Amino acid sequence: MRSDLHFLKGPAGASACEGQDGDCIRCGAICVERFPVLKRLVNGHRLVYLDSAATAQKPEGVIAAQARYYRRHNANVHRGMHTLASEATDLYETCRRRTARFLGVTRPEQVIMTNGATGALNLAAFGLRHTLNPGDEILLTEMEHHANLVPWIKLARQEGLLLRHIPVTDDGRLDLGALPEMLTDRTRIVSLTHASNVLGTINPVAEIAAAAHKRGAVVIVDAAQSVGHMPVDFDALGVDLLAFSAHKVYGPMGLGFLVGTPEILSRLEPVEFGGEMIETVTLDDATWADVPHRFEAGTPNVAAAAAFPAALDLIEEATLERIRTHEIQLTGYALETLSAFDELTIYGPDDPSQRGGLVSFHDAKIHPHDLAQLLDARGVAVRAGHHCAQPLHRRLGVVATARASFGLYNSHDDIDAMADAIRYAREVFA
Amino acid sequence: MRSDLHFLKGPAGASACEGQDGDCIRCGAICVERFPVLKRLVNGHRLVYLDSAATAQKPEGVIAAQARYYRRHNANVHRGMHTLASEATDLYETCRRRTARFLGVTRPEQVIMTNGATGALNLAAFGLRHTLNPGDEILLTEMEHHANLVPWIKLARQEGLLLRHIPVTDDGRLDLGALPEMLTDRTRIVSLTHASNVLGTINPVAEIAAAAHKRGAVVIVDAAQSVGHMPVDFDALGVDLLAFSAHKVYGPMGLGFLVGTPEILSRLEPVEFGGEMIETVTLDDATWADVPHRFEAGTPNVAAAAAFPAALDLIEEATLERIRTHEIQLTGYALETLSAFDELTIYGPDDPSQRGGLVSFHDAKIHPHDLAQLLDARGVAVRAGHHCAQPLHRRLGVVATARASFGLYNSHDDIDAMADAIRYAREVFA
Amino acid sequence: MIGEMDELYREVILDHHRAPRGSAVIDTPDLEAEGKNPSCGDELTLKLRLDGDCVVEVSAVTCGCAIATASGSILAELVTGRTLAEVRQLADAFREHMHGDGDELPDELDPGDLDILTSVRRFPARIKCALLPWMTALEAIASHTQDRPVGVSTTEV
Amino acid sequence: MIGEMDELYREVILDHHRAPRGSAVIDTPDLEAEGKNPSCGDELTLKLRLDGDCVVEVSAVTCGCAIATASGSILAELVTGRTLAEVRQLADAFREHMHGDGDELPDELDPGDLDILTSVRRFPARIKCALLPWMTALEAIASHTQDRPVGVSTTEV
Ligand SMILES: Cc1ncc(COP(=O)(O)O)c(C=O)c1O
Ligand SMILES: Cc1ncc(COP(=O)(O)O)c(C=O)c1O
Repeated sequence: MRSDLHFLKGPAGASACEGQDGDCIRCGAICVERFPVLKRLVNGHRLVYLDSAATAQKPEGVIAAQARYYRRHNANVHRGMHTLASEATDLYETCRRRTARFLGVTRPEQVIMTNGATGALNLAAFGLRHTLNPGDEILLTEMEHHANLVPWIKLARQEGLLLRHIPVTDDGRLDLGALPEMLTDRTRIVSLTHASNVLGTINPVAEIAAAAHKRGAVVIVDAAQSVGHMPVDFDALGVDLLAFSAHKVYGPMGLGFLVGTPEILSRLEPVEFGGEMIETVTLDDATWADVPHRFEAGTPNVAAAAAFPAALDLIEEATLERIRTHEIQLTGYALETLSAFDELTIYGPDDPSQRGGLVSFHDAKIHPHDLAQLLDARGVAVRAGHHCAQPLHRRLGVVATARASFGLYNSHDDIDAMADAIRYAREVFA
Repeated sequence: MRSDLHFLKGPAGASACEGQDGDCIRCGAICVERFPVLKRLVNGHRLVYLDSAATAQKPEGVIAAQARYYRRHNANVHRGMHTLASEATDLYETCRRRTARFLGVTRPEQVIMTNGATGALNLAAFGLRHTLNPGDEILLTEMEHHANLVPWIKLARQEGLLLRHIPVTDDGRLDLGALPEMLTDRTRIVSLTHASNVLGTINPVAEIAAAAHKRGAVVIVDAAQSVGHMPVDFDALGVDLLAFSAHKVYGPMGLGFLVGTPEILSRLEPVEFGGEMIETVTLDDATWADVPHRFEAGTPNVAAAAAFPAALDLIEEATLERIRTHEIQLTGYALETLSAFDELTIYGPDDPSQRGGLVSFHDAKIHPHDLAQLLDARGVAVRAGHHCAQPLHRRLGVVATARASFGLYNSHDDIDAMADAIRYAREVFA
Repeated sequence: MIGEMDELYREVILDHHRAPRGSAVIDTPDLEAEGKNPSCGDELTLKLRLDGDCVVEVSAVTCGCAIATASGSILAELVTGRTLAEVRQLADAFREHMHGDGDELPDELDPGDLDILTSVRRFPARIKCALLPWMTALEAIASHTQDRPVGVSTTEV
Repeated sequence: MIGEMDELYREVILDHHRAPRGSAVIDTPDLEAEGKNPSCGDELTLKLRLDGDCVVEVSAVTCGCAIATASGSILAELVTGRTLAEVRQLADAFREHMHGDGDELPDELDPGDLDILTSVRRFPARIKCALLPWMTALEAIASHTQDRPVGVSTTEV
């Protein structure tokens, strides 16, 4: 019996748990019932949400925490000397502490709150501008999301830097054989994704970081697709900076994080300027507040910060180990299910244990946009397009792919529903 | 009988309305009952929230809209081809349209969504970087918030620009006599606040914009303290760019706006890079999507955008005219009440009709921080500090002030409560 | 709403996608333009033969999704026999329609199957697919009347 | 929580704010430092006279809020008679305490009125006010022991 059926079918806390120990998320009392949106009908069908890599659905705890913040505590933070402001500040800083703990980060001050992974990666790139000189090299990969490509393209133009890219092999991995040659004395920064949002590939970040550090390069990891889906330990990865978004981790929108070592954060320059991030301002001069506040100009999204810990609660209740096992199972089942279709190309490594919880594919007969649309007619939500990774798609030789991506609420049933819908779409196009 | 007592005391939609026509907000059925946080007790007292200039409280409609978004529609926007994504996109773009209409802006594309006023002002400043040359002058004022000072200080350092500041007169107005001399052939940008967050002063933006345009300068207005409190018509102001935050307009946190003329927006360069803002990306090059999308990199705060129209609904129900009348009355009453205290300095113009809804003051005997703390002991929330306007405070000759600021839910009773609390604080310090 | 998209697909796809109109081979077009939708990768080559101001033959070859292909096929069907001014009018009306909220295109434009594409509006990402051939036509006409070289048009409108 | 802050004010203010200790005039201090809290504008001049390693006289003149003034006054009271090492130990413990969540300072430090300032923790913006004199003392001691020039310390810790 497949592990996930239990928690899919029963309401939260239902009596018997038939799963084997440790691989059934319902054992941890996590249940699709906790995600209100999953009760929706779409075009008359049960919503089968397979787009968590774009944004994850939110458990009721997160939704309620955000509402409770506005109903009880709403205020601006830090400078306030009234009760609401002190409560808001406390909630805001609690989010920082919880996130630090979640990632095994020693000091909460190492966690900068931004408006998203994109904001975090832009801060990383442009905040290191003053450390770069013309001719310096930035090493990226061919499988990056635009958020980890375009800031560097812009910076390279402005500062005369050279961009290099670790190539992607035909089976969707980084070609690490090329690494020694690509890491040079001029490599100042290595920035790469932890898990590809198209191929699923999990990259050996710790290994690459160690090699890069030997060359004296700063290492940045885009963890938008890994945090919340697998254990991520900042210190163990050994990188200098790590970026991700709360909304992909079952948390609220409008909140992201840049985590850094104390050393790199002391060298990073702010890129947004205004209130809260200063120490002293005159008409012509300003000095910065301490890390991390100097990177958090203006009124932050306190409501989102007040809600995010509820997402971490859920994950810690399910445990990252079980979530990871679950996603590997789903990915394996998806790979198996999709392989049964003829004229359908699947991208990325074969081994599900080397992938994050998503599968991209291309139907030779149906354009991905049409496929996504017809799947939606059956209630199945997948994404189609270049998934903000145009260069990778060019490398794959297609303009667009369809992508099914998983969260802890997905089940084998969902993948069966997708397969049915693909069969239906093929009928329409037959 | 004072106009506001009605809507303060009765529940929403209560029977008799005793206010005169047009000056009673309850006539428009707006009621403190709609703001859940206002039912709170703080230190055993009714919460008297006088810190709306820092952030406004949220009506139940906004809180519920955001929760409903997460419970029903949550998805990433634009690229999605499934039902949830199309609904999310629709909600997101509806926010843009509603905001455009609210400000009398002709085309929704003129409205850029950011994470706040600070983000919007940074985009304005750094997005115009390429139009500036060493020696160019930027004209600001002495009463700016750090959000409209520090980006320019940074930019001036980087590009060799000269910052000039319209001085503030002793009665807290801009010294417009100095304007002809300060606006020179080298003035490229004039950026100023619509309403001061410390003095309350409403600046003659249209007049200054006209003079600046004669010199060929670009005009930016920081409308963080005016939008939602008084009628603001983008075209009538005649500025090129206008910035504000949703959270100060009874809306959610993590959302702001930069509104611009089509002409200036076509010249503005993006300052944040990633997904959604591009047209084509190769490993070494990228082209931008159309305005306004090119300024909205990464996953936007769709939940906040889905909720903000509920705040505009409330304002439109109350009408900006009535809100403005109400705030003038409150400000007048606050000025009158505070004037009765000896050794207490009040800042800004005497005439409440020339001020936004806030009053800053300084008690000669009690440090503002102590005062705010003791007021809080009585449930009265005011802010104390430099209110992110250190240069202005230097000009006023004090390090910090206390500030009471008003929203449509405040009443004369609230000001009486503040006066009582000040008397109490003076007793403690006696 | 239920089933609206399958309806669309069943109606439009089966007809236009499988047998697109406008597959004439035109070696010496009077008007020619390429359209491209960078975010989707849809591409279209449009060629028109004119008699005076009147379109007499159309070739619209689409490489992309079924919506773009069908829209190109509908275009080929609809513009044959119209003057360039009429084509422009129809294209403008269709663009307005796709960005607006009206139910149907005005009858007097004789919009044929075009109304069927209205249901695409629910999916903003696909509006561009439906508009691609029409924006390309507008581009071709503009460069013809102004005698400027034909560029690559995109549907970022 | 109710009334906690008024209690604090009634206890600490009435005593220390109205009659701050440490108002001795010290013309030739052995140790001297200025503290500044840029965001609040609180300022403090701290002067110590030593006998060997032991503090024998303190002048702590605060220009700022009552919390900073009271904290300076408590400092003047508490450090007189302690060695520099003891002062540093107390200041470090107080900083930890204000950023932590313990209820009281360890008895063996003999913290006197210092525990009273604990309730300030609820208001992060005011923690700096309470810490200002102590951070300034640490700065003064550090520059004394390392023989480096005394800078202006800030409470941004
Ligand atoms: C790998 C990767 N990096 C970065 C991002 C950007 O995240 P956001 O859009 O939340 O800023 C995403 C998500 O779109 C992603 O998948
Ligand atoms: C006049 C003024 N400008 C700008 C801002 C910055 O707004 P935000 O902190 O929401 O970015 C504020 C509010 O703090 C303000 O009062």
